[in-house]
Amino acid sequence: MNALYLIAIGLGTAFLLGLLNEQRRDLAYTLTLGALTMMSAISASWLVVFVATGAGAVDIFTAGTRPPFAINLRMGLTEATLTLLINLTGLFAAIHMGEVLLAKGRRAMAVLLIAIMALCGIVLTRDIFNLFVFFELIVIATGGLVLLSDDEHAVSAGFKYLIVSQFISILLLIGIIFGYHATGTLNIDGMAAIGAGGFALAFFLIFIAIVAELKPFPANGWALDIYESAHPGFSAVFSAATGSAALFALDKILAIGGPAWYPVATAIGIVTFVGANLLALPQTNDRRLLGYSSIAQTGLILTVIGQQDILGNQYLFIAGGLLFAHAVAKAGLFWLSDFVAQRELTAWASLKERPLLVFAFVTFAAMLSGLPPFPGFYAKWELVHALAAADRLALLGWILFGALVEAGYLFRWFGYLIKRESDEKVACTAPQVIPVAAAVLAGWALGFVWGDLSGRSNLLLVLPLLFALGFLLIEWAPAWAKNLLAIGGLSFYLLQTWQDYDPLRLIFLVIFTLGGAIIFLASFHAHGRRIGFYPSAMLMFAGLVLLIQATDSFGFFAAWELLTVGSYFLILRGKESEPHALSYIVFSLGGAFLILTAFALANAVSPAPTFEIAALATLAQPVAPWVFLLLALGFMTKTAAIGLHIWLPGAHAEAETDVSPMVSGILLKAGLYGLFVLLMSMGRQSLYGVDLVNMLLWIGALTALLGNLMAIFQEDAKRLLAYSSIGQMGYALFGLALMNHLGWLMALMFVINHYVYKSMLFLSVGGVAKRTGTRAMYRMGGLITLMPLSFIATLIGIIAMSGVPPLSGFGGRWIFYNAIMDAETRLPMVLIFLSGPIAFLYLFRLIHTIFLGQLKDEHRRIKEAPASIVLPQMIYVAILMGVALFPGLILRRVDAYISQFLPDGALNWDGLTITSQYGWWNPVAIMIVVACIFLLIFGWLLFVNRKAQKVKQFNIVFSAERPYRPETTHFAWNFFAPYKKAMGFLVQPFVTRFWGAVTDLLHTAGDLGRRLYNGNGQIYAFHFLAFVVVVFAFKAGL
Amino acid sequence: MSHLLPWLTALLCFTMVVAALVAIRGKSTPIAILAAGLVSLVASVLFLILASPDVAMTEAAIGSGLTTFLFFFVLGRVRRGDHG
Amino acid sequence: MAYLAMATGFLLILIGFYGALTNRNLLRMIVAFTIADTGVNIVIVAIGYMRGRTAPILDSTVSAAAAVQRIIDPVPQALVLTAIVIGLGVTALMLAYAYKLYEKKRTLDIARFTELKG
Amino acid sequence: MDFDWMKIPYAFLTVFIVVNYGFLMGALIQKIGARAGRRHGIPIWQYYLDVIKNYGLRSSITHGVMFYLGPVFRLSGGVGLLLFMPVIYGSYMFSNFSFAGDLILALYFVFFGTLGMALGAGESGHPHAAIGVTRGLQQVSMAELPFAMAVFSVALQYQTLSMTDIVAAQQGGLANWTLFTNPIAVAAAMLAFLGSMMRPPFDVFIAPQEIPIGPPTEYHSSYLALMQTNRAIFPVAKIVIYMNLFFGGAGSWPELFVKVFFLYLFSAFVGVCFPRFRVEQSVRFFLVWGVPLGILSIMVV
Amino acid sequence: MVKRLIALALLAVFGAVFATLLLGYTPDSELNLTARYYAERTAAELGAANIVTAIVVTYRGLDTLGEVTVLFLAAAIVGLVLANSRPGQARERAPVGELLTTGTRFLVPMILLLGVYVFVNGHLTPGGGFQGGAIIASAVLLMLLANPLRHFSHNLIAAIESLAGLFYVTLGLAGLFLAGGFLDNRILPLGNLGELISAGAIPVIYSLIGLKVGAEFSSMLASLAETEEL
Repeated sequence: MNALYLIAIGLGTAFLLGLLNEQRRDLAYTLTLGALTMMSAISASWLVVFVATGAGAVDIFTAGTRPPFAINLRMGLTEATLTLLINLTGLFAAIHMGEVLLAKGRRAMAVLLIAIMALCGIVLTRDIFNLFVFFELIVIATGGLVLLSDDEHAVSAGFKYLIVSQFISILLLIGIIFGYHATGTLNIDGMAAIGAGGFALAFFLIFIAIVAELKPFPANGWALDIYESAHPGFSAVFSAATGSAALFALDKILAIGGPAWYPVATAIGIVTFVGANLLALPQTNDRRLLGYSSIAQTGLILTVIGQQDILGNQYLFIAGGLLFAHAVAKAGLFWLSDFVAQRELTAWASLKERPLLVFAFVTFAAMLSGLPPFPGFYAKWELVHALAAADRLALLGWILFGALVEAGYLFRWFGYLIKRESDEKVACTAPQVIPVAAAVLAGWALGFVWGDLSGRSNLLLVLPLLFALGFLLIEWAPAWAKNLLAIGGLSFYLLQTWQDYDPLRLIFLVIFTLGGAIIFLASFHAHGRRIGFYPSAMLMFAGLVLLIQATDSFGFFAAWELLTVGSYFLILRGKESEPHALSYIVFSLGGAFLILTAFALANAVSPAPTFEIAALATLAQPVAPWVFLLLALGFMTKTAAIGLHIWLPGAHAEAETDVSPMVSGILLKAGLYGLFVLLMSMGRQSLYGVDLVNMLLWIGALTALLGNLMAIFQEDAKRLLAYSSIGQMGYALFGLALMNHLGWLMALMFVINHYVYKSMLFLSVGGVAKRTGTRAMYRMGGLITLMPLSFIATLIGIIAMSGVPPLSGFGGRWIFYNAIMDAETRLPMVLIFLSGPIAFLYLFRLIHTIFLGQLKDEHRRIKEAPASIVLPQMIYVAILMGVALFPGLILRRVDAYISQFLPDGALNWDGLTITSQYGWWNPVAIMIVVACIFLLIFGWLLFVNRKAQKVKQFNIVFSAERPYRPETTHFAWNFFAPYKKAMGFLVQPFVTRFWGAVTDLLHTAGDLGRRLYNGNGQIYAFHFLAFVVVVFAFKAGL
Repeated sequence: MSHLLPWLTALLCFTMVVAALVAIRGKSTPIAILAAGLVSLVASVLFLILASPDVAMTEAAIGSGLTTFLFFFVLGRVRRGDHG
Repeated sequence: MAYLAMATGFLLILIGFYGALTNRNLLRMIVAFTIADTGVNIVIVAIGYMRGRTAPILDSTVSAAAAVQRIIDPVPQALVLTAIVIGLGVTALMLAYAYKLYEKKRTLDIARFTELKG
Repeated sequence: MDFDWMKIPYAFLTVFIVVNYGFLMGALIQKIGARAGRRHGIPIWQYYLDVIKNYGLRSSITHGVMFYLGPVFRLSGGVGLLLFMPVIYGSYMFSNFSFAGDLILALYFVFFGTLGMALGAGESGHPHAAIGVTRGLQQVSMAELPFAMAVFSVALQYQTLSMTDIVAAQQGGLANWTLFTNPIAVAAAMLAFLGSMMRPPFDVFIAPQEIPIGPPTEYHSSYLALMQTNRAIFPVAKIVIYMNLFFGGAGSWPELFVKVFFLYLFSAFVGVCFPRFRVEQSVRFFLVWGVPLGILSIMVV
Repeated sequence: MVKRLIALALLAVFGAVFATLLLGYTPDSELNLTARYYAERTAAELGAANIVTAIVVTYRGLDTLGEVTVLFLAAAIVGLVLANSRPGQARERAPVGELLTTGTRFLVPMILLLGVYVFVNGHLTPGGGFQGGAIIASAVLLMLLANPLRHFSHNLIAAIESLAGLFYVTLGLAGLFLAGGFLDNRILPLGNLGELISAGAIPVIYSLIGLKVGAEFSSMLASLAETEEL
């Protein structure tokens, strides 16, 4: 079909509508939909042809005359794709707006048709004046479509838009005519052949006019008003279709200007991206926020357009990926906003009753944030790599910063959706649902296509991910069935793949899979369907196993993002977890961006299509230390090293009973795994004379100390454990950074031990919290008799954790001491020495205030935690005992494996005694000796004191009184008050304040920026003119 | 005749500028509208001088004619509150 | 002559812009835009003007063969035709909007329509 | 070194000697303290009487399993600590079970009894028990720090974690003692020593003569007897660590008795001279004085 | 006042830009490539005497189609905007003068005729569809002035407008099949240069444009006229 039919059908149908009787609205509507469908079909057929045959672009002449003497159009792959996007957006917008279109009659439908037609025209035309005409059509059509809204402010928004459009079109016209005068043609290709050198000023006017159609920050107040007040069905068009068409127009125009103008486009783009995202932060109106986000995304794509000189043949892949991700997601979100009655972001909570709509939101938010497996992810990957390769690091930094801010507000919004309360009922009608569903489908399909085009592994073909996504399809099943499937899947994966890995990876793999399976046992306690839990959890596990599987940087990063997202959803399920989940995802994504940058930098110096992780070892100065630093920082956000830790306590504490052990016992290990890989491949690096590994050593030690110190002041049992995790991760980091054989062994031992006892403790405490209905330890007490099994688990856990012989924790300490004997830096040890006894404090607090002391009246009737929660704890007790007695079972192989990297200082595993060059340790002997002594004395006591009977609770000597209130008699609150007096200065929330200040700063910046937009259309005109002047000055100064 | 054209042009241009200033800065809206119409009308004469009869016709019919009427239609509707 | 016309055109554009930026009355803003539009049209036509040539219409005085030497550039004129019509369309639209805005608030002051902001 | 059945009777013998020595020395020190305060003091066999009396008392109460096990943990900790160390240098007979682990084992096993005791006392439900435990833990966490650093320093100095090897390195005269080869470490360790001996000024958590606070609050009869037994063994065992690390160890029992006595006396002596610290005061004290010394000792070794 | 100063400052920059453009402008002494092509070939290729018309209707026909659409849109939207503002019942208005009424009766047919003449001769003489359409609209305007209460049939206007538009598009498409491309005027014989029936489809198209533009202007005017006085 000739591409001209796109225009002819659109126009013809619009004219035809005028012939119909005003009363025949159904017919008119049917015609409209038919026309849009046909237009979509035409675009689709072209797309199919181009994809199938790989044919080049086709020129379409009008008036039977060749260009430049007549207007010509061009239909190529890009044009076909874009027009398809535009037409489909139009079609679904028409479906979405069905009601209002029918109400307003044929005129409204004609306007919509013409708008879509004109957008296609913008994409197709190769004539610059023709472009102007189509743009004017868009302006006027927009002015009309804005009015379809029932928001009474839409009129003023439309007027503001018209005011600025007038300025724009005048500048454009002047530019065009002087361009014509200089080149003697109006044909874009003809102008491009001559180049803009001779009419730079005129080209500037053309350029700036087209740029203005992209609503660049800060000259975009009018656009925001439209987004806010227009009908969401149209806003989708305005965002997705108009934005795409205008971007393509700019791309065409830049062919005239040539590379000299790329920096200008880049500068405008990046300022827009960052600025609009910052301003979006303080928004509370959903549609306005979407508007800001649209503008930001457009800015990002504009940046990409400005960077086309370095993107090579990846240009379309990147720009397209970003564009489609943005267009589909934004259209989807706008359509979705129609389900929500109020315009506050928090009102979206009403959607949470509808899992499918939540899924749609998740899809869109993930697309916008550039998360896998959506096109934006692949595009972001390639873009960052290209920028790093071209050494445009500042730009790279700003892009990632903006993306982080964007992810921040999107996920904050998602938090509102899931966590806030709403009384509104969501009514779904077919016209509302169809477009959203289409956008969701399109999003996933695009993800598949982009994965396919990426030349890397298509994430949507990766089995673990598919398995996780498969849980979406069986959400209707009862929780226990899904749980069985999850356990089966994890175990099966382990069985299938365990031979493929070296001992180190195998340990991590076992923890990720088998460890996960054990924790899933606890999930049997949940009833109902537990919607959302299994896809999230399995997404995280998919990410984890893919992380182990990954051999190249892409696979690694993709896995990293998957596990981050999965765990975010998991964490968000907690009752009060909204802010914590948010800070988790923001920190995690920030860390992920650092990792991405590091990989990009690494790939830049050793160019290869895929960058093997192992090739990190081959990096040399001056890049290597930077890569090391970025990767280390990225991984340390996951292990919650001090300074980057503030997300962890809330996230782990507020999570559900069986989620806490997953995110603490398992997820943290992903960061450690990364650090292992990093140190194994890169070794020592120094930057400006600072030994980075040494820095890690200090950070590890500080983390251990401060994590533990903060843990002792917690009143909340799960928070205590969470802070303890921070400290423990500090230990492990410290061990790794020792960079000697035993240090690594110790870190690995921590990996195992921490998984076991932290999972166990979280389950135990979770079970208690479930029964008592509180996590505040001072409100518990005396539960030992009621929950003996939980008590035993906790007891074993804290003995193991504190490192007291004979349990497995001691092995870790022993290796630690042997390891530091070899270390070159001694000062950080001091911190570690201090943190050891401090751990003792909080562990005692944990067990004492929960299980010992005075039982509260309201707890007298509670029962042991559910069997499903206790069972894994008992498994852990068994594991701990096993590891305590025979650490060699696991460690021996790892010891040998580590010797490949650090041959000195391996342990000797002869017999039952483990020998290092400094000392020795015989776990079995210790166990036997201790047991014998203990039993002997115990027997003696039983003998002399055999008739002891248990007395009642208050049968104690208490200042010659018998206390009668357990609350006053249970010493638990502010347990370590003196310590706070003495050491409290160390736990001032400096870090929290720092990040709080950063956030405040961003918000303040956003708020100040918002004041620019005072709502006065005339002021917006000032903005635009000032913007032109600034860009002019920028270009002149370039 | 032809040597008069530049002077005529200058006169027309001057008229347009003055009329435009009146349209912009004048107190009364109706006079502003009329002044704008005048600018348009003079412009169409200028177009004739610049050998563009098609444009001249269009400008006269549309720019100065229809547009001015449209303005007056609306002005007539909103006159009472016009204090801005 | 063309210079003079063009300068006038530019001046009209600037005057129009100034008016649009400083008049708070909606109608006066629209008036200012029409002046700027007229200015643009003059600039475009002036660009195409060539001294000593005639309008691009073939008739008894200008034969098809001599046209190349006799007529001025027709393209800008064609463009101006389009621009004028588009200008009218936009003006009409803005007027309708102004009416609608007035209907809502009984004022034409642009500074009063600032509910949407931030 | 490895296990050997003969070690079992030897272990009993070691325990027997240390228990008796502990009782006598404790009473002696007590008496010295009393005399210094112009009081008559207790008879030298007083502790025997106390223990026998308490073992003889029949109690019929318990607060629960952990309560019951607390003293058992406590005494196991003391005995275990003693037996995991080579008590007499060069003696196979009194090296006991030190084949099971090195210095690190001893250091960490110190906490075994403490932990069990704390848990047992906790189950009694007596708030003062918990208060005592927390005070003790808080103080000891900081007090142990200089000691840990001193140990590290000594281990670095001798490049071993074996206590026997450390003692061996100190043989051959007074000048070879760590006390003189690494005085800073010893100074740091001795500060820690004061803090961990439950004597004034660092005894706020035990405070026996005031209203009964501290872990033993609820314990009585045979429970208390077990703990009293431990009071005889544990300080000696602990001092043995110090002696081995810093004071040349002991080649024979008399040498051990003398060295332990003087070390114990040292703590008692300091205790008599200073008033008691509150917990946060002692924490600060160790932070300000002990820790820098410890750091210094690590840095200069 | 500050606002004015800022406006002046901003416009000073624009003034500088414009001045640079103006000073950099040198009139062509010869027609450029495109214009030369039109001057040389229009008569032969399209058979239109008015080159501007040939460009407007054929060479840049797509622009013109867009332009007509702009008006169509504007008319539709003005209708939409004002749709809710139409009064429910007829308004009381002071009667207009006898002179105007009579004049109208006399003038309207002549104006209409003039309009038709202008667009039918668009390919020969200055003027064409737009000018003609505007003239037709002025007849409507006159009628409105004479009788403000007159109610125009929106359906009629819309029908004219739509039919003209449809035919326009159809003719354009016919170019695809019968001639060289979309909007090619050579679907009809070119005839002799300078005759009324010549230049292929140009007169037809320009007439359609004229009708359409006239209808659109009328529609706008009518919509505005039907609003209520506030």
